[in-house]
Amino acid sequence: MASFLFGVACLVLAMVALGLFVILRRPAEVDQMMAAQLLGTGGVAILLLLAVATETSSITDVALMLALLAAFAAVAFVRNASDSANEAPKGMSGQ
Amino acid sequence: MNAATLFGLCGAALVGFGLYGLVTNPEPLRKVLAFNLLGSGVFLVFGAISKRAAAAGLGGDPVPQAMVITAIVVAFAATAMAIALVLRLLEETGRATLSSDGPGGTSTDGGNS
Amino acid sequence: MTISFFYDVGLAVLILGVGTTTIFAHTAFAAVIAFVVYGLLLAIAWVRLAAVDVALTEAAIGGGLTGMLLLGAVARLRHAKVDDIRTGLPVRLVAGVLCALIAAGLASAILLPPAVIPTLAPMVMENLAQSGLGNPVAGVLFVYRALDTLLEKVVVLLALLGVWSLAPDSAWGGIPALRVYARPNATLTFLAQLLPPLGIVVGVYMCWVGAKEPGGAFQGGAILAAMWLLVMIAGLESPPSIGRPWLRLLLVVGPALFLAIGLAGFLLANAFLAYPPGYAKPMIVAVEIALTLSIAVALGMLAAGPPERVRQQ
Amino acid sequence: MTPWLDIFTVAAVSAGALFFLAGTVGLLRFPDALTRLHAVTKVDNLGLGFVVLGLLPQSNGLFGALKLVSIWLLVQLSGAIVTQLIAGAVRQHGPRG
Repeated sequence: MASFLFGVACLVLAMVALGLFVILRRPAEVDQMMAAQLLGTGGVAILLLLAVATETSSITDVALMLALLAAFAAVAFVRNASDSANEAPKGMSGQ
Repeated sequence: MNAATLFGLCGAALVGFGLYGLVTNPEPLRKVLAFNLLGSGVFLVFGAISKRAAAAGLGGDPVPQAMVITAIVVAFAATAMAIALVLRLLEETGRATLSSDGPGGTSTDGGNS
Repeated sequence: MTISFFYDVGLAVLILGVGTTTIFAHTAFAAVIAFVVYGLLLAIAWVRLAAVDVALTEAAIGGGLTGMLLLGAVARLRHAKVDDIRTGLPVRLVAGVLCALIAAGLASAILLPPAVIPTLAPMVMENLAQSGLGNPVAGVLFVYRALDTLLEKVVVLLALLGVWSLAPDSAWGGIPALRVYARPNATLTFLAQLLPPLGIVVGVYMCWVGAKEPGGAFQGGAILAAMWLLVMIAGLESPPSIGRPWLRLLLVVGPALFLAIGLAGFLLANAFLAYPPGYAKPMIVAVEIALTLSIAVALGMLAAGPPERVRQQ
Repeated sequence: MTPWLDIFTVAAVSAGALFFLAGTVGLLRFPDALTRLHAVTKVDNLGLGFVVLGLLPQSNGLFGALKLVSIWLLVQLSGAIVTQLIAGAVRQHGPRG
């Protein structure tokens, strides 16, 4: 069971990596804001899988922390983008 | 090759990249970022050393881990200080750059502690 | 075994990739986003190094608060004039070679471990029972290296003083220049009403569980700071002016209590920062609670920046 | 009893992984920011839900199971709200933002 869960964690990690690769390369800031969101779900799934696979229940706490702070980071991203848009309409880089 | 060695090597590479960014990037904000990258590389090396020294039923040596926790908090405080300095520089001079003597003089590095 | 190795390799490559993005990204905004992602990924990596306490700290500070701080700076620097100086190719080449040498030196230290690997883990475990704590990292932080922890709190306070003192004279005693949403946003208000109660529960849980399992004052304090910042960003509560007595009291209560207990150690246990036998755990828990409050306020004010405006009564 | 629970775990966790795969495909292939946002948040949340469902029989005790479910609920809630925020930013700056 542990190695199966590790395998799924590998797969989810690969998906997160692929998603991050695409997101961080896109020029539009809106796309980049999704990065925290992606880790908020994917990262939490990886950590939960690891917590059960390695039988370390405290890893669940890290997942909880990640879930909270990914939302916080996403708010910071959006604040930044909306700020710059209000100050200077040309602040966003187009695609 | 186990996890400790792997992440230790990763940390060593990050130290190299961080140092490179710190030296070559002219923007102060990017220097602060690079310095943070350098720091976290060092933390990862500490993590590898801690994991390598696992004993007494623990997954790793708790002493380096406690030192890294302290270091992360101190690094945050130093980063906040550096950012405040950069913003003050911008307020005073209207520019966000460190070189005062034109092109070429990028070796000065302030703002990082 | 092999599958976990694949996982580790994938994670290490991903961290390196995102880490280099922070250095080589074209815009500062992209670099900062990559840095936040990098912080969250490092938290996942620390779990693999059997350092759950560090993972919690890194997630809270590396991913949350540092990102907040840097994004605020990016927004202000966005319209700043940046001299278009580029470092010349020869300098970059030399820097690259030297940095590669340093990295190689560190790598060789990792690849060639000493014959007898030094470890303090058995000593920590032998003496942990006396302190009544169950978490060895908390034991190191509050018993064996308590002086480090105390001084670190002082460093955080000094950094806050440094940040505050960068304010122009006219703004002294004003309220921090935290960037808030320019216009009221119903969605954000909802999030700022919903998330902080949950976050406060998690923060208190982190602080409480720290004596027994991974967690503690740093992690709890960082979560509380993040929630406070969220409320301030959403405009539900304006940042306090730095002259407020309650603010200053909260800032020093943790270090002051820690110092007081440390000095009491002279009388009760014949050494600075020593705990009288049998009372170690309640004392440490009391210090942790006070420290959680102080850390939360200090980290939040550090992220909020130097005071700027004077109005607000 | 145990083999059935294990089979359930394998099935649900695999389904979750499949949804993560679908979410990433959507992120790669969808034409504009709003649809990509939709792919990242909705599908990945469903994937996480299946992973949590699959891990429930393996978690230690009722408290562990409750914690797993509450983490999922937290991600679900904050994800939904943050998505609205990002979508608002997209609308403010036009779809190509």
